[in-house]
Amino acid sequence: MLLEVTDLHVFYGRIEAIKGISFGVGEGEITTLIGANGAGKTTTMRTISGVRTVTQGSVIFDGQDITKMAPHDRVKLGICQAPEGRGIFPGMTVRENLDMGTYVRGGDSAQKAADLAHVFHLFPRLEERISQLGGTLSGGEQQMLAIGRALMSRPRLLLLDEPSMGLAPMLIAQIFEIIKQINSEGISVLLVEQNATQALRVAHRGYVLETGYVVKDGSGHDLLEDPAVRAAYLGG
Amino acid sequence: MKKSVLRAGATLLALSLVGVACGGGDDASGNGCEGDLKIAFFGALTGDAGNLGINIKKGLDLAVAQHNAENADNQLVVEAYDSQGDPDQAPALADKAIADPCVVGIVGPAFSGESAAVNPKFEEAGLPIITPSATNPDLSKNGWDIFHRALAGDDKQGPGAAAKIVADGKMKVGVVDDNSEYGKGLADIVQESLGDKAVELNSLDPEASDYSAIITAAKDAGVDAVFFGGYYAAAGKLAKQMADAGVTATFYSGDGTLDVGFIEAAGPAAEGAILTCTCAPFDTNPEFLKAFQDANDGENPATYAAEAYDAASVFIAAIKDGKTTRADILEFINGYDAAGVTKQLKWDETGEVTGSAVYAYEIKDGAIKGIGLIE
Amino acid sequence: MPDWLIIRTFWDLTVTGLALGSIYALVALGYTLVYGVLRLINFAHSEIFMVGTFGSLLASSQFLNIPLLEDGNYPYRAGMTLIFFLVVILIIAMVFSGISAVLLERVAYRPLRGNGDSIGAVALAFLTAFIVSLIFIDDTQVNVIISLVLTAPIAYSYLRIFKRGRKAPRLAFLISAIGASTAIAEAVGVWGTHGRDQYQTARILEKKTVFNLFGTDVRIDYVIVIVGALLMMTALTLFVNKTRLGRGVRAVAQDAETSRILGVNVDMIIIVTFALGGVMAGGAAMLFTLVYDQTRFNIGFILGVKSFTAAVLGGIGNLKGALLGGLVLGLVENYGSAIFGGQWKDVIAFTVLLVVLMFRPTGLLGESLGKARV
Amino acid sequence: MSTIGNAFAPVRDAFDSIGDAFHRMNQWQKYSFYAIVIIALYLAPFWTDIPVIGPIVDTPGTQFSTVLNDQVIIFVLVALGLNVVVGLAGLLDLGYVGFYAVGAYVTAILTSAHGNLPWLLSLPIAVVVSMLFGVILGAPTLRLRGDYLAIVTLGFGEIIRLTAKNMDWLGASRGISNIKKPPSIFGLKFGVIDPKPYYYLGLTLVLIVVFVLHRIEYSRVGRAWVAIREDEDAAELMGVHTFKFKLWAFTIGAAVGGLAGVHYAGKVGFINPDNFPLQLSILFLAAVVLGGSGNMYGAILGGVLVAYVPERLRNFADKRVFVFGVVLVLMMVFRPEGILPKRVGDEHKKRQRSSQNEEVAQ
Repeated sequence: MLLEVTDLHVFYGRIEAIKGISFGVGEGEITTLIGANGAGKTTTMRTISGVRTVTQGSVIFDGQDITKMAPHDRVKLGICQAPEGRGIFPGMTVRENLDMGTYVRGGDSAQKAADLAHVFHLFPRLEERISQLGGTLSGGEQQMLAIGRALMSRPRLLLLDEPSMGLAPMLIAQIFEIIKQINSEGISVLLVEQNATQALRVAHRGYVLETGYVVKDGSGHDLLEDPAVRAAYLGG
Repeated sequence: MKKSVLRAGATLLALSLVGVACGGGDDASGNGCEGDLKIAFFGALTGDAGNLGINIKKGLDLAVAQHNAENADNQLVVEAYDSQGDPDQAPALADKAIADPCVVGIVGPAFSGESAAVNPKFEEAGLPIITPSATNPDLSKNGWDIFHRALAGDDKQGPGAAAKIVADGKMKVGVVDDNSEYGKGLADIVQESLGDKAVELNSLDPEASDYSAIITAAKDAGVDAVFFGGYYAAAGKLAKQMADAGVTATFYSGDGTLDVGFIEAAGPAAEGAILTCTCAPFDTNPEFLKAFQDANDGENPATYAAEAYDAASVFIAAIKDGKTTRADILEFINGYDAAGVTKQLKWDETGEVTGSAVYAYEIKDGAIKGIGLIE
Repeated sequence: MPDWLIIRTFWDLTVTGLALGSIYALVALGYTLVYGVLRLINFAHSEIFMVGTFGSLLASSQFLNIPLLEDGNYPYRAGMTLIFFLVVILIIAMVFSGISAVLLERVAYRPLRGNGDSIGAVALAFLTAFIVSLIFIDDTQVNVIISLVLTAPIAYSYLRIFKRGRKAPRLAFLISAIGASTAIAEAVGVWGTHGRDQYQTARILEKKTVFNLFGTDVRIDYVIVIVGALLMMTALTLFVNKTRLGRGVRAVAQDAETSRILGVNVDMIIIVTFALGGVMAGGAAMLFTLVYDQTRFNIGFILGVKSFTAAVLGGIGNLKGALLGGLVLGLVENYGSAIFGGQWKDVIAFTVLLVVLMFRPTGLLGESLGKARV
Repeated sequence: MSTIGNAFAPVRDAFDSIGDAFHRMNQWQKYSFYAIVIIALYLAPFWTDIPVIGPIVDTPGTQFSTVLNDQVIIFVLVALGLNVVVGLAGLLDLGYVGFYAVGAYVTAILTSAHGNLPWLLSLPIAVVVSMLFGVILGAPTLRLRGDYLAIVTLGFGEIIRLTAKNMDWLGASRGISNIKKPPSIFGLKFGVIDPKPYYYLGLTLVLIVVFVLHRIEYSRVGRAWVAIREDEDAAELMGVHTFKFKLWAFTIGAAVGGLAGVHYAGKVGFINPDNFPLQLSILFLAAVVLGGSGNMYGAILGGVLVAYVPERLRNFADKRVFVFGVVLVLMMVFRPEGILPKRVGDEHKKRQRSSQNEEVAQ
């Protein structure tokens, strides 16, 4: 397992948002967490990024305990997130936003140029918009930018929080295509989605979250077929 | 828990009542003093204008120390009320002084602003005051019986300064003030006395750092002298910036500037500046000078120290004469007529000292030099 | 054309207004940087400036050993010596201001963010012990010794309290800032060698006229101030836009949460922000002493209020706005003084601010540190 | 990480439990408690005569009963008014001294400089004029958010002070003297020396203001203020006419500030522009936040502390302002909501505390 989360508890003040969940992301796999609003998906993501502190439990990445590690050190290890709501810097250009992906890594300009070319290859639209301010992009473009920015950090594990939120169906399909493509290049992906059908279709493994607990897990395919999951999350 | 809250309240109430019972409305103005009589200093010892207050207190301390050395059986105490020159803080201090029956006289209040705030209190309490430094002319116009000034007011100094400026042959005089009660009052009198020789340059903010707008106006008017009404720190900044801007006009100012702080702040630009004061030069009286130097490690008495010494001497004379109540001492002062170290000390009914003079000082070789009386 | 003072002396007023405005602008940058990143009025920034002026005072009097006067005249220097001295004074002033700004953040702000560390705990512990001992003994040396002894245990308990930390409401930051501002100024006023009096700084630059602008003599010190301020501001803008840390500052200003996710160390960026603001204030302080060669414990207050006004006038959080606001304010004050008289200077400044904000509620150039570009 | 707040939790809990005990009292007990406290307060000038307590409360160097009126009562009144603006409506006002000055100056003008009205008659006029100034300042500026409002109000306070300093009609830097005193009543003589009658009057004004503000706070207006403070946009969406209520907060705050000015002018009999410096606004704000912004009783406590502590500390005269500054920082570090934070329903309180735990970089 590349990422192993064991018995995770997270509090917001006195409210326990995550009540002891365990899951893992295999090397080179796409893993998805599905669940309704408030199930704790985003909190889980933020905990893995290190933005939220853990009350109890452990997070192991590539055999290393990162439970208490600062966020910027996790990015160094290769965990990078495209956050919920995309988190585009509105006052920076597309180029500058992408550069923020390399903030921790630094690295030489040749490497950066290669990464940039790779991102533009995945998202040709971004290249067209290169000197436009992030705040002026459309929702789909912002999502591409968020994923592109995360890729700039050369992640081993890419965290995607609701990449399909608020996008038109055409774009959603496109985004999931790209996720598959990214994964095929060897990057492990942890995907959090309300759009469970699509997510389970691309995922190797899936976990169902309900109000802070994991209630079910299995391969993406199995969960898609599971009648209870179908009833609850897949609209019949 | 609820009981304890109630009980706490009740205890407080009971204690207060006890307090009322044993407090008793004793009035302060009688001579219920047990212990040594006190002469109080009232003014700034700390804060922005602390220097002047310290000068005054040194004069007062010297007078009391001399008396105590000579009269072992009749010791006096100096009580200091540090108002920081702030009219907002002064009333609570004045009330404390009034409430202390041992305080029979006050050397102060040092500044005109705080005087306006607290003198009505001293008047009502019948507590005599002799100020060695508050020179605002309006102060003597309130009909306060307790009020005395150990030096002439700005209504004397202003015309004196103007006369000096005219005597020096200046034709066009820019008049600036620091917008304080003292500074503006003095500058207005100077401007009036100068008549059409005066060019009004308005006020500056003494706390500000840059006076270029005013200096530009002075340059534009082509003045050959500038009179500044205000205190030494701002005066120093103004004189220096004027010199830097190439204004060659002679710098004139009043007693608020008569401090080494002016020379420090203005540097070489202070050279040749003329300052006026109704206070006497420190070396007017050699005997006093020597005593002061002996008591203060050879230091010369600075502005108002001699006036404070005079003021204290009058109170001491009253006490030596057997007067111990505020009323008796006040009566004694009002009838007083004797020579002090700075001048003949005799007050008219408004509290202005008679036979006062205006002295001129010049900054020469980085020091203040008395250049004599202004006629 | 009417024969008004403002017209006769227009260029004179312009030059001096721009010089003062440049200093406002440099100090305003500190307000704007911190506001941009933390949405906090760093009320104590004025004292950072004040500390900088004392830094340049110490630099010239202690490190460079320059007397105030040599044979009754200013100790002018020339040529390379002059440049070397000016640079040394500038650097020392910047170091003083920069370090005090960073310390200020540790002591007065960081604990309120629920994030206090040992430096803040030690400083607060020392101050606690000091003021408590003041109640019983009024002898500074004894107080300091007592406080040093008590610092460790108090700091230890403070650190434990910090560990459970939570974020304070916004107003608490402002009051903490006000408290820090008061304490810093008063500390200098009480324990400085001259107390509350003015201090003179050595004048090593002879204030010669260098050129003539429409009949107005322009002095070298004004030129240095204006050019120096512009250079420093350009350097800052380049830093913010072109360097990695600078990008971090902009990123945190725009979206602190996402910045953290992307691996920006927000605490580090906040330190950088305070340090940058402090360094600019230190530069302003050096230029200030160059023109006025004096300082005082409360010199920061008025200048701080003006600089903050400048920052808001230009659009707080906006670097270009700070420059524009500073220069506009410097000019408006001077022109206004010429028209209405010097005593109305501050009234004019605040009225202009009011009017500008009524029509442009976020200042002349609007908010946002992120949008500030060269 | 532990989530139980800070080490002052015991202190806070103690305050809470006193509060809870108070809330459990029945009507009769409450009223007798009020009565005891109020009587004790009216007797405050005599506290210095109580054996053990006296030396503890007495202010060295200054007259305790003068401090009670000139400093404490004024600060309490002002803090009450400013609490409406800052604590209830959440509008950051750094120029509150302006309203205080307006109240004092109107009284000075009407009773001495340009009129001969009795003090009592000048009181309502001054309060109304202060409210007008509240509207004049508020109407154009209340559209500004947070920190912009702060600097504009700061400027307003300075404009008022400097205008008074520069206009001869307002006495310029000389100020205005011979301001009339309150009329003698119930055998209380409002003279020059004895501060006690002023204190009784001031305390009465404080009680009236507390009563009125209490009524307002629990009315529709008060609820609207809280809604604005918590989330202005949401309040607007809920149909709260935010501008109107903000203006009300400003105006009511101005009225109380003006009232404090009237009381001050009547007591000291002499005012000049230097009585109303910018620093005073900052101290006023410190009083409100120190005591507990949003809680009227917190504001009162803050006013008492900010006014009284520096007087009590006169022993180390020139260091007391330094000490005050350090104490402000320490208070904010360890008790950021003030000494008596606003009391909210328990559910709400929990939510609030937990949301304060959110670790966002502001």
